[in-house]
Amino acid sequence: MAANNRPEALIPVLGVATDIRIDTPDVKTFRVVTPDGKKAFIHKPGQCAMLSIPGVGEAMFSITSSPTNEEYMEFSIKKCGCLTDWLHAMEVGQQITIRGPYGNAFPVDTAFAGQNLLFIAGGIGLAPLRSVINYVRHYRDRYGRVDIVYGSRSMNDLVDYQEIINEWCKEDGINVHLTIDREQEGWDGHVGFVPNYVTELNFPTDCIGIICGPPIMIKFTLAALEKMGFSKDQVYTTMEMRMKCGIGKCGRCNIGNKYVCKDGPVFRFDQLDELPEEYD
Amino acid sequence: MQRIGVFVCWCGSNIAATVDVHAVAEAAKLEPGVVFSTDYQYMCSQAGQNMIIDAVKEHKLTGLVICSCSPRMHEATFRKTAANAGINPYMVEIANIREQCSWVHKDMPTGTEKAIILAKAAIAKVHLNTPLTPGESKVTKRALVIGGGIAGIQTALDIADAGYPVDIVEKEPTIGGKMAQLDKTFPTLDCAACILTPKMVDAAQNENIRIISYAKVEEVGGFVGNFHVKIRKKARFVNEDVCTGCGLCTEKCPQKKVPNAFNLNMDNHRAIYIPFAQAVPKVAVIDPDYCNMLKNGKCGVCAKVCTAGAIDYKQEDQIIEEDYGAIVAATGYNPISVEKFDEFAYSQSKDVITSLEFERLTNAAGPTAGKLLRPSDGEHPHTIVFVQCVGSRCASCAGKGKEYCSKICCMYTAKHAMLVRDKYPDTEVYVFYIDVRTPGKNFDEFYRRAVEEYGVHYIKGMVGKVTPENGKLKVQASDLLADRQLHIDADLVVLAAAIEPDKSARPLATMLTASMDTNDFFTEAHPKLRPVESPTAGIFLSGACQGPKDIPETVSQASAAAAKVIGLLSKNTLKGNPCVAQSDELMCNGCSSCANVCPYGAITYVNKEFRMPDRTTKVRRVASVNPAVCQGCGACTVACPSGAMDLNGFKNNQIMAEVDAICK
Amino acid sequence: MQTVTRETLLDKASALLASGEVSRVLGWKKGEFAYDVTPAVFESAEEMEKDFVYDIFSGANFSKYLIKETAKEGKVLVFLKPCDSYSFNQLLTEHRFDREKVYAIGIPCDGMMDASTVKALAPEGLVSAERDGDNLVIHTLYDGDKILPYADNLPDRCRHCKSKKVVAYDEMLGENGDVVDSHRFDEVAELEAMSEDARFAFWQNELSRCIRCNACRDVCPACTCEKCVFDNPKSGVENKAISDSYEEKMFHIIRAFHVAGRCTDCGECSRVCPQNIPLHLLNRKFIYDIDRNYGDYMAGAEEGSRAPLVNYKTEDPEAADVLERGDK
Amino acid sequence: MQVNESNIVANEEFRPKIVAFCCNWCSYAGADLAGNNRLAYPADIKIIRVPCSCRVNPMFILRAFQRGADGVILCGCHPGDCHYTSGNYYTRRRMAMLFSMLNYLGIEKERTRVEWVSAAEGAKFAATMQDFAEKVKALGPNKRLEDLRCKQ
Amino acid sequence: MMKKCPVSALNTVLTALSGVAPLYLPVNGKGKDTRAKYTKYEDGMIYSTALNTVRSAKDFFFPQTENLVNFKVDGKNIEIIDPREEHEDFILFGVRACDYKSFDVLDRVFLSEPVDSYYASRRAHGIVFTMACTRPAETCFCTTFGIDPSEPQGDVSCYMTETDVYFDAKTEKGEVVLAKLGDLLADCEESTVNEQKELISSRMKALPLSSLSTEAFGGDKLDKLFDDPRWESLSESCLACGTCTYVCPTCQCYDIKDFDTGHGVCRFRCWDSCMYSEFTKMSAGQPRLTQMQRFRQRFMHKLVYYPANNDGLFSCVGCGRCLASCPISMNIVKVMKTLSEEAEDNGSK
Repeated sequence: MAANNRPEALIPVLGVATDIRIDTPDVKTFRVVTPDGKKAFIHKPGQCAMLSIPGVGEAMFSITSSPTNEEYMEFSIKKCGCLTDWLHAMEVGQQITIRGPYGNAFPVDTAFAGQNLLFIAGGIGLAPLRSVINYVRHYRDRYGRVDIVYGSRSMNDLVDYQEIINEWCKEDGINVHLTIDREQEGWDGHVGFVPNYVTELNFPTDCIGIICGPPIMIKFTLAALEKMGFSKDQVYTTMEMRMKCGIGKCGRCNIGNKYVCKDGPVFRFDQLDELPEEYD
Repeated sequence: MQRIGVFVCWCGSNIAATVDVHAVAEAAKLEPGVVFSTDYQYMCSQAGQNMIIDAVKEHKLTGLVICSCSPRMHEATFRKTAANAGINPYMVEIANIREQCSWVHKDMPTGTEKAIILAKAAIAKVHLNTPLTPGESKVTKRALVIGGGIAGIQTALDIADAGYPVDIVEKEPTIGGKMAQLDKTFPTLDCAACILTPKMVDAAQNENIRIISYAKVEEVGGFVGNFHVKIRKKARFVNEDVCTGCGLCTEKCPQKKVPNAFNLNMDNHRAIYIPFAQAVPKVAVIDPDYCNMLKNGKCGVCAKVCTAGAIDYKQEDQIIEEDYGAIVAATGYNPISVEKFDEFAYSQSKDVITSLEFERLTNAAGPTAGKLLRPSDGEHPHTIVFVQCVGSRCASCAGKGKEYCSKICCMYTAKHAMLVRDKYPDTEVYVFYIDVRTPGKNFDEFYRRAVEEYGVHYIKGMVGKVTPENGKLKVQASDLLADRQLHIDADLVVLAAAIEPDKSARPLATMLTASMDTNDFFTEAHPKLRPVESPTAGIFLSGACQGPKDIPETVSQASAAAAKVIGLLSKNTLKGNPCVAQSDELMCNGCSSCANVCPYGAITYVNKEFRMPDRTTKVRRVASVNPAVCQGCGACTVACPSGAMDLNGFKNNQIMAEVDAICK
Repeated sequence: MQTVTRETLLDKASALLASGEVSRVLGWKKGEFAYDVTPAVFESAEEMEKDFVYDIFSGANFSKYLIKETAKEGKVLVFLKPCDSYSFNQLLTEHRFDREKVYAIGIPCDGMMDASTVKALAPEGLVSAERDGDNLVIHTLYDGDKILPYADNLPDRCRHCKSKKVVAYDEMLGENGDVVDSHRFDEVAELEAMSEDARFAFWQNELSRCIRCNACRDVCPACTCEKCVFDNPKSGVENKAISDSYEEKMFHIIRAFHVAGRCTDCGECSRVCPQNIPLHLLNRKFIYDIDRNYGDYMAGAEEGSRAPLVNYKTEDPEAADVLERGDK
Repeated sequence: MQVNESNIVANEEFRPKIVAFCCNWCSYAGADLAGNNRLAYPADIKIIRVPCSCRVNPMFILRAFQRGADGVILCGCHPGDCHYTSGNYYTRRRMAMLFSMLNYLGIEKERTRVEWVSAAEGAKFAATMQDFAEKVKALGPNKRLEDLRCKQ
Repeated sequence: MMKKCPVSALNTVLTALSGVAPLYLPVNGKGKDTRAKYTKYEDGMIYSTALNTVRSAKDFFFPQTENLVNFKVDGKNIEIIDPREEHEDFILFGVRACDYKSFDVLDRVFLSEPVDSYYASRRAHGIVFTMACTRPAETCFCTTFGIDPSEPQGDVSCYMTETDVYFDAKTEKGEVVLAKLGDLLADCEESTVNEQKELISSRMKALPLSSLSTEAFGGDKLDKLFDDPRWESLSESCLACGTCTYVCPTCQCYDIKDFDTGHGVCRFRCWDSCMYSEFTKMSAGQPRLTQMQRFRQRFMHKLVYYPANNDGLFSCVGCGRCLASCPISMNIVKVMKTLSEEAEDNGSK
């Protein structure tokens, strides 16, 4: 007798890459649907999914498209290892496997509701925030002022640049602040590191901060926000931690009594303070 | 993920007759990463290569698999094709479906099935290929020739004429080698000295040539283009730059009982001597084993008579160190020792001699001043028996003789027989032979003249026994054609001893890391296509050290080796083989296992600072491979337990991918 | 008899610590029971006085810890039993630590007990065990005391001791011994004498118990790779757990092969195996084969010696001949 | 963890899978020569070219058995003739040790072999392969060093 | 109703049990290693009364390796093959109280949402006969975690005296099985094992580790314990092997790996150990860099993190296996004892 009637989180479903967009030299955005053209599952902003190519590996990626997109899911993936190399070499029409959604989500309907939002992202760190930003744009009336600070090494390394320029920047009530690390020809925007830019912009503390980026950037940006008067309980981040099962059982992403894949990846900084210091 | 193109060659019917090439191409299409697959009549033809180039461009191929003949045949061709198509030449893998498939399997289904598997293995490997770029190294524009016989001299002259400096290292006090000991040469019967000595003088006078005589190579380091060699020049106790070669000392020296090696010890010279009149360099040398002054400090005659003041009893061995771009081995040959052949009584009778001794006995500069006299009593011999193949073609006489044919004996024996009959028509000459081998320009004519014009008795059969008796040599032999036993009372028996490589060749080969066959002849890189190169890059072979040869062959090979050397030295830099070992410093723990097995000394250790993940630093000893020295054998990769050492082009994962594909 | 006592070692170590000659001591630390002695680093005479033990359970080989300990400031004092000293030399041969940072004290040894050996003798309720002259005395919870001859009940590695000679030390305490022949290849020879089928059955039974805890590898003083091939996803042979009987053989063959010619036969692999797999029989097979075919060689007997598998002679026997000998 | 239980036809003739590692300079050339001379040997033999026999890691051999090989043969230059002067001497020791160990674990010794084949020994190559394939075939499928997951 | 059979008839009972479902029980090893291992029962096998099996009973529900899903890859297409099959019923006989408690620890991980169907299926089909510990070992400290070896739980709890074996069905499953044994078992009063229970209790109190306390540990002790300087010396000789993890009945970390069989891909899971340096490695770095951190993680998880998430339940059952098998004899008892001591130098760091 087959036991296939029991549900099993560890068994993935098929996905097909229907569109592959080159964002930066090392980031591509993949559009994924099931073979019959539907979304693989419903998710909330900030949640993740396990993508895999059998025989190569399986890894957790943030779902970068907004839940409000009912046609497909998108993943912006930076090339940084065996699986991502394969994903980057993939062509449209290639099948992959997908399971999820995993992790908690940004409290878009609770803590964020009615609030001013300040998104701060560095490099590929925009990927998990894009889902939230587009969700917020979709339900624009449920939120207050929206500021987005986004920086990267260079102009070419800004993920989703077209969407930022063509959609976000043009939308009322959304202020996009772009910066790159070093001067570059053809760039007349701000130059400088994200934490410094945040300090320069000197945001009022009447908003919720959401930070994502490299660990060092998160560290300094948080410090900058705290200096400006933000308290830790109004700043959120989303963590990267090697996850395997995605369902809080395999023990890999365990920090203190939390499992990043289940209790995270979204944490408020005051929650992180309660955890042992084992992350950057 | 690679984009792979698979090209299946028919090789006319060579492959297509036993392998369904179309099926192979179709099967390849199903493999992951293969975006293009086709078959064609002659992949190596210009049209075939163009097809590859077009496919690379059209399908943006990143890797090529050619299913064709052996990679030993056309790997280089297809690598060039890849380069012409704009992809790295090392992104090509060959599936050998001809030599190792269509030619050895008879039926189509079997051949096709295997060809598909071989193609899949090559596809699996090419997936993991990485572009490789050969390293470059400078070329030292100087050559070293080891051995100063006719081979070495000719090679040196040719290299020097092309404008490159060249050193000849000769172990004897003079260059000239075996040819200097010969009397006449076949088949023209011109005098050996007359044609050799001018060349010796040429060598001495050529400003690009330095002759380092009485010397031997002690150490060879480095690699093609960049050899570093240590040469020990033995003390000759005579200042070479000062000695005029007047020879006065060699007449006044009181020590007269020194066996004359040049005359094969058939006479003596003094303790200070010049090997022969035309020696180059014409400089005296003191034999320290016999010189009274050197042995017990009493004498000093030579120093007194030397007007040039060239004698230097305190002279010491001198070490010469020099860099070379290429090295030529021209170590020559020696007759084997015939003492072990008891049946010929060589040790029992002075009148049993070798052919080389015979040369000296008939040479005007020899111990008998060119008169053919019996060594035992100085009488003129009336009956001479020549025995062929003493120790040659001798499969059964292991330990004594050689399996191979020494090649030159038939001709020089004909020469000897002819010369004897010419000079001393009263002498009966018998030649016992297994076969008479005379391929070569004018060789058979020469032999026929010996038989027909000079009346030499050629008897097919072997000499069974030679017994010295009452001043005669009783020769017992069989005549196979007449099927009878012969008994000849001979005055002189001449043994055509097999020739073997000089004893110095084996240790030299070790130093040069050049390979040798079981007979100690140097192995050529390819027996047909690269006959003057050793498999070790930058080492070339000249003359009999590679195999038995007569003079014309030796000279042509010598010039061929010179041409190869010139070709090498004309380059400013060399592109190395990029398939070399590479150490992953992050994984290496510096245990030295790899360095222990490296035959080229390509691995050294460095203390390197590593940044640890916790932001501290740690200094670790790690292996580092010199890609110019590494030859890519891979011994180190297996010695390394952590797998830190890997071999480009044959990486662990590549070979395992092939294994997987084959065993699937 | 242990001629060198805890007090001898304690005095020596205290003096060296006091003089500043060494800043740390690698020693055995007492546990909850008699048998659970732990290797530890002591930094003062007081700590040693309190917790240092030296008795029949002080068997752990410290040599491998020197890699870590010599990376720190100051000199470390290490006690070397004869078999430890071979590992010590082998590690030096492979440039694994700085000899200058070690003060080595050689101590004689006539066999050490270990927990699993004693537990096998008293499987239920073992309280403690000690040596009394030539006897081993075991106290149990439910079955009273057991008195057994000490020498006969030693763990295999000590019964088949290769040497009583400390081959590397700065200072020797007590009298140094000699290389001994205690028939350590007998078991290998017995296995060789069995049929192929019987050998297969034997090893299948042994190796199938392996749980791939890596204790054998992690304790092995010859296994000092920066990253083991079995942990390296790029090596192509990475494996974490045994999913198939092939993998258990592969792991143990390769593990033994990688230490072949470098293994000092210290027996730690068998000692630590929680499944009591006689792993030393794999290592010893290689040692036996090497001795018979390439001449006697003891890894670590001499610092700087060239291991047999990175060496050769032109007259070495062919693989087929070696196989014939191994399959009498 | 078996993926696919395929139906093994009981009376189908057993065809062994054999991997032959050949050094580029001697044995691979010897195999080419066998081809040039049209000397047939069983198609069960598949050759992997390595620069030198000393490139062959014991892991490759075990890997072959894992992946379904029934026999593994390693060919190199005759001792003394190694293109790299000493590679095959190391091979000889390593493989002697490895094969001895495999046999110690009960793996049939006829499944592994080291053979020295020069570039000139095309006939020897063919004869050796013929003989090895027959011996392996007589042993039947490799059961003692197989990985069931890899069996189709 | 408690049932019993004479010890001499135990094999008849076991044979009958093995007829109900495949039966696994501790049997002493043959050959050199005579220690008890769970073995599939065949006629004539002798039940080992040894206290602990070498490997714990968790293997039956959470095996060391287990196939999760298979794939076939064909060009751009992937086929997903679900390999799961419903397990058959099986009986585990002779499980000690500690090991039985470990199932509770594992259940809270694997049976919490989303339920691990592999584990759940095995668990649903396993029938557990526990055995009271008449002769507890010196390494036993189950009582520290509130386990009573005189009252083992399970589908059926058993007691063994010199003459008789007693069976007490605790669940419906247990009762059904016992009923199938029919008159092989005789009825008896529950009180007949009272003496046995008292013996066990008194012996437990006399054990060397009986005084071990969990007082210093628990979900609320994170800050105090995490930064304790004594982790450094406790962990310094740790070899970073996985022995303790793999013999532990409660350790449940696992890894998921793909194995390319040449004609498909098996995705399997296998036990992993938080003591391994590779455990938390990721492309962007390593959260637990040192062996001390990894060592601490294991014990913090058992003694602090797990209880924090599971109503104070510790993730250790005091079976003592790690005490017996650690190559360097470092273990949870030493950790607990050391950290429980009010160290004088605690404040110095």
